[in-house]
Amino acid sequence: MSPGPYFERHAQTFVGALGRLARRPLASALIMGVIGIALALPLLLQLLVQNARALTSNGADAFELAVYLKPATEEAAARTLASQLRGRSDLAAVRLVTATQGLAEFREHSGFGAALDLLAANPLPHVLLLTPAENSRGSEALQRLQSQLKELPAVDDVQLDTAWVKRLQAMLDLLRQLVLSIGALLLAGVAVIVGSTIRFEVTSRRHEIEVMKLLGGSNAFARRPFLYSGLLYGLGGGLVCLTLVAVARYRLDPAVRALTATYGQDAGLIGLGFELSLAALAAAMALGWLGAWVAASWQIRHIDPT
Amino acid sequence: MSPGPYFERHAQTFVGALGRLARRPLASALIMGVIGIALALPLLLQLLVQNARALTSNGADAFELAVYLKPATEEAAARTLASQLRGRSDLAAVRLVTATQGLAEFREHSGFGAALDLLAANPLPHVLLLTPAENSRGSEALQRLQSQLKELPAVDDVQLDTAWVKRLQAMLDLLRQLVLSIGALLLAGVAVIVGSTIRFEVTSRRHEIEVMKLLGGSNAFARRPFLYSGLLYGLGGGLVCLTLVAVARYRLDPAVRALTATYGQDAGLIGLGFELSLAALAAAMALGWLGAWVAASWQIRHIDPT
Amino acid sequence: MIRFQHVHKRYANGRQALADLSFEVRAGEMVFLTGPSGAGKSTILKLIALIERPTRGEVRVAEQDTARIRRRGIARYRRRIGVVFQDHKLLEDRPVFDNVAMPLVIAGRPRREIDKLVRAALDQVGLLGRERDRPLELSAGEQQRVGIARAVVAKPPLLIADEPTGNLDPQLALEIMMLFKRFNDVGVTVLIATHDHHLIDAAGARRIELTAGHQAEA
Amino acid sequence: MIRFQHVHKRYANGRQALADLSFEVRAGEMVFLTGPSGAGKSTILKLIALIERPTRGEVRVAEQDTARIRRRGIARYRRRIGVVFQDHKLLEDRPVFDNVAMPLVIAGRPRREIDKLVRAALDQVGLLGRERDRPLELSAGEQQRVGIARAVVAKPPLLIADEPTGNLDPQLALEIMMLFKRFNDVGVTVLIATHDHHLIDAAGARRIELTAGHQAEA
Ligand SMILES: Nc1ncnc2c1ncn2[C@@H]1O[C@H](COP(=O)(O)OP(=O)(O)OP(=O)(O)O)[C@@H](O)[C@H]1O
Ligand SMILES: Nc1ncnc2c1ncn2[C@@H]1O[C@H](COP(=O)(O)OP(=O)(O)OP(=O)(O)O)[C@@H](O)[C@H]1O
Ligand SMILES: [Mg+2]
Ligand SMILES: [Mg+2]
Repeated sequence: MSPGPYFERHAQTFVGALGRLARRPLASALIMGVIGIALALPLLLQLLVQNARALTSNGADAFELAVYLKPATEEAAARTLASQLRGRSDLAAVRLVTATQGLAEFREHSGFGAALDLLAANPLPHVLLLTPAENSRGSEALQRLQSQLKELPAVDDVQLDTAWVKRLQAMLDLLRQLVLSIGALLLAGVAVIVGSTIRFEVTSRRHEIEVMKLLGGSNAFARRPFLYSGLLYGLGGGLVCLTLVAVARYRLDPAVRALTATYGQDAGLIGLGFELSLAALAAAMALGWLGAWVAASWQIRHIDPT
Repeated sequence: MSPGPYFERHAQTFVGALGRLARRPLASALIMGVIGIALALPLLLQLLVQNARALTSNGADAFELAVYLKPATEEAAARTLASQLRGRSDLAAVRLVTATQGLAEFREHSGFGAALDLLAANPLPHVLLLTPAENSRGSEALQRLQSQLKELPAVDDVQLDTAWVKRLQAMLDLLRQLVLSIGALLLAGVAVIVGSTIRFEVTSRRHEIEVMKLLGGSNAFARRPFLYSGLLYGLGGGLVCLTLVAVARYRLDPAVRALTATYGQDAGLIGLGFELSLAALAAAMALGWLGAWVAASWQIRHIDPT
Repeated sequence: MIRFQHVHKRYANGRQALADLSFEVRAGEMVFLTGPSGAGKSTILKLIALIERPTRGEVRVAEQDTARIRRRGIARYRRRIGVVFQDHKLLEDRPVFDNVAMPLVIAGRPRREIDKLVRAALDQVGLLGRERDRPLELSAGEQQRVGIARAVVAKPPLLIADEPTGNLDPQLALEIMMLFKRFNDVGVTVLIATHDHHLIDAAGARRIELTAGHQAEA
Repeated sequence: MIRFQHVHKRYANGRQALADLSFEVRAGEMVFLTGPSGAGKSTILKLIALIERPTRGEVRVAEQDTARIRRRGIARYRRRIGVVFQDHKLLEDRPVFDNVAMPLVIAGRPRREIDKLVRAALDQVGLLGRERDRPLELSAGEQQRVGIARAVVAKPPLLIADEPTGNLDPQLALEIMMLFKRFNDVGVTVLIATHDHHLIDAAGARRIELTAGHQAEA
C-alpha cells in the first residue's frame, strides 16, 4: 500500500465523517451541546474556586492572626520576635503594633478620647498582626500555626481575626470537594455520551459494517470513520464549552463585582486564559476520540456478518 | 377495538421496551447514569444553597446591626426606640445595650480593668443590636434598613456587624445565579440526551418502523414502544440521581459539619426529603417521556417506506 | 378493484418509470405483471400500496381514488391490502411468529385469534414448526415464504406480490402459485409481478406485459 | 480450488444444514449448485466465504485449510474472493459507484485505477450511467446487477454467487450467465447456486445437486 492512497483514504474518511455530521445538523449540534455543557460545568466551578481563592488572597486582611504578647514583654523583645517571625516561610507579613500605638488607635476609634489620658499606665499589650503565606491559609495550616505561636514564651494569646476566615475556608474546602466530585462525574459523563453516541451510530450502520467486513475490510478499516466522528464531536463540544464559559463569565461578572466590592476592590472574574482554553479543547478532542475508540472497537469486533 | 386487546397491547409494548433495555444492560445503564448525573447536579447545588441559607439564618449573630445612639440620648428614650423597632416586621430581635452595660462589658473584655473607674463620665453611647427578619437579610434589604435607621433623629451611626454579612450574601447570590444557570442547562441536557438517545433508537430501528408502516401501522403505533423506552430511561435516570444525591450528601457531610462547627453548631446536610425526591423522580419520568415523544414523533413522521 | 388511468410516474432523480399506463384488474381476478428488469412492475405495486404517488393520472383501488387518501388514512388503507415484497421486509430481530402476526397485532386482534391465524398461514407455506426461528436463521426461500404468510394472514381482499417465487426452486414455486390460486378461488383479487413464464402458463391467468413503463398487452 | 471433505454444519439453533458433504471444484472450473429451498446451498457458500464455520470436516480453499484462518486473517482472505449475495448486501446510502468501488477502496487501490475498473464493471452488467443513483432508486434486478459488478470489479481468482439471477428476466439472466462464463474463460473459478435449470443447461457446466444437506450428484 503506497503512502499516497493511504493518506488519501484518511482524508476521504475525515471528509466523510464531517459530511455525515453536517447531514444531520440538529442531532450533531445537540450532542456537541451536551458535551459542551458537561465540559463547561467543571471548568466553571474550577473558575469559581480559582476566583474565590484570588479574592481571599487579595483581601489579605481577612487572614490576620493577632498575637497578644504577655503584658511584661519589652518593646525591644517584641521587635526581635517580629523579625524572627518574618523569617518563617509560612508567614507573608508581620506587623508590630506596640502598646503605645495600640492605645493611640484605640483613643481615636473608641470614643473614650481624652478620658484615656487619665490612665496611670497603658493597659494594652504589644500585638503582632500576622498574614500567613498564601499556601498556609487552609484552616488546618492556620490552626497549626496558631498552636505553634501559642507555645512561644512571650506569647499570651493568639486569635484569628474573625470566624470569617474559618467559614470561608470551610466553604472553599466544600466547594473544592464539590468541584472534584462533579468534575469527575461530568468527565465520565462526556466519555459516556460520546461512547454511547458512537455506539448508536455503529448500531445504525451495522449493515454497512457487515458489508465492509464481507468484502474484506479489517476492523480498523471499519472503525476509522467513527474515530473521526468522535474527534469531531469532541472538537465541537470543546468549542461549545469555551463559548459557554465565556458567556457564563460575562453573565456572572456583575455578581462577582458585587462580591469583590465587599473587599473594597473592583475586580471581575478571572478568565480561563489561552493555554487552559487550548488544553480544554485538546482534552475534549482526546475524550471524543477515546470514547469513540472504545465504543467502536468493542461494537465492531462483535459485528459478524451472516 | 375492544378494551381487552388494547390494554394487552400496551402491556406487551411496555414489557417489550423493558426487554430491549435489559438486552443491552451496559448501554442502558450508561444512559441512565448520564441522565442521573445531569439531574443530580442541580439538585445538589440547590441543596447546597438551601443548606447555606439554613446555616446563615441559624448563625443569626452574624447578621447584627449595631445602632449607635447620639451621646445625649436618655436611657428611657433608648428603651422607647427599642420597643418601637420591635414593632417593625423586618426585624427579628432588638437588644438594647445601655452605656452602663457597655462599659461593664468593655471593662471585662478589654484589659483596662479598674483603670476605667477613673473616668469622669461614661464615654460610651447606648447601642441597639438588631437582628433582621429572615426575609430581610439580602444585602439590598440590609442597606435599605441601614439608611432608614440612620435617619432616625436619635441615631448617630449604624454599622453592620462585619463585612462578613455582605460577603456571604454576595456569595449566596452568586451561587443562586449559578444554580439557576446550571440547572436550566442540565435540564435541557436531560431532554436532549433522552431525545437524542431515542432518535438513535428510532434510526437504528428504522427498518422495523418502515415495515410496520407498510403493514398499516399508524405513527402512534410505531411511536408507542419509544415512549415507554423514554419513560424507563427517565425512571432509571431519576433513581440514579436520587442515589447520587444520597451518596454526595454522605460524602459532603464531614465538610458541612466542619463548616457548621465554625458557627458553633453541629448540623449535617439537610436532605431532599421524601416529597422532593418523589417530585424529582416524577420530573425525570416526565422529561424522559417528553424527550422521547418529541424525538420519536418527529423521526417517525419522516420515515417513509420505499 | 384496481384501475390505472393514464398513469405517469417520474422519480425524484428524473427517471421515468411509468409512461401513460392504463389497465384494470377486476374484483376477484388474478393477474400477472411481467416485463424485463426495470420495466416498472415494482413501481406499479408501490403505487397501489401508496408507497409512491403517481406524477400524473389516476390510480383507483377498491372504488377509491388513492389521490384522496392523505397521511392519516394511509395506515387504515394499507391494512386492507396484503403485500409480498420483493426484498421480504422481515424484522430480523423478531421470531417468525411475530413477523407473521404483525398485521393482526396492528389491527388489534385478540391473542387467541392471532395464534390460530398465524399457525394456519405458516402451515400453508410449509413452515409450521419454525415459529420461534429468526429470519436470519432461515434460507432465502424460507424467508420469502414467511413474507407470503404475513401477506395472507389477515385474509385481505386484495393481495399484491412482487416476485414472490424468485428464491424458490421450481417445485416450491408451483406450490406457492397454487396457494395464490386458492386465495383467488375464494374471491381475493390477486396481482403478481413475476419473471417466471412457466408459472404464468401453469396458472393460466391473464397477463399484463410491460416494456419500459408502457403496456404491451400479450 | 475448493475442497469439502466430510463437512457437517449444524446451526446454533440445532438445525442440520449440511451432513457429511464432500465435493471438489478444481481451479478454473465453473460449477452450479442446485437443490430445493433449504437444501444448504447458501450454507456452502457461507462456509467458503468464512461467514460460517463447519461443525465437522475440512473446507480447503486455494490449497488452504480454512480452519487455520483466524480472526485477523479473515479480512485478507475475503479480499481474494468475489461474492454475489442472495440479498445483494448493498449500502443503501451510498451511490452505485461507491458500492462497486468498495472492494478496491478496501484494497487501497489508487483513485484513477478505481475509476477505470468501476466503470468497466458497470458496463459489463449494463448499468453504465447509473453511477450516481442510490440502490433504493434501482429496481430489484438492477440492484442484483450492482452486486454482481461489485463481486467482479477486483478481478478475484474465485467467484461465488448465490442465486445471482433470481430477480432478472430470462433474457437478462442469460446475459449475466454469459458474463460469468466469460470470467470463467479467462481462468476464474466460478461457483453458482441457482434454481434456474434452463440457465444451467444453457451454460453447460457441471452441476452439484443437494437434497437436505446431502449430495445427490446428477
Ligand atoms: N425510488 C426510485 N428512485 C428513482 N428511480 C427508481 C426508483 N425506484 C425505481 N426506479 C427506477 O424506475 C425503473 C422501474 O423500476 P421498478 O422497480 O418498477 O422495475 P421492475 O420492473 O420492478 O424491475 P425488476 O424486475 O428488476 O424488479 C427502474 O429503471 C428503476 O431504476
Ligand atoms: N443462521 C442460521 N441459523 C439456523 N439455521 C439456519 C441458518 N441459516 C440457514 N439455516 C437453515 O439451514 C438450512 C439450509 O439453509 P440454506 O440457506 O443453506 O438453504 P438454501 O439451499 O440456500 O435455500 P434457498 O434456496 O431457500 O436459499 C435451512 O433449513 C435453514 O433454515
Ligand atoms: Mg421489481
Ligand atoms: Mg440460499
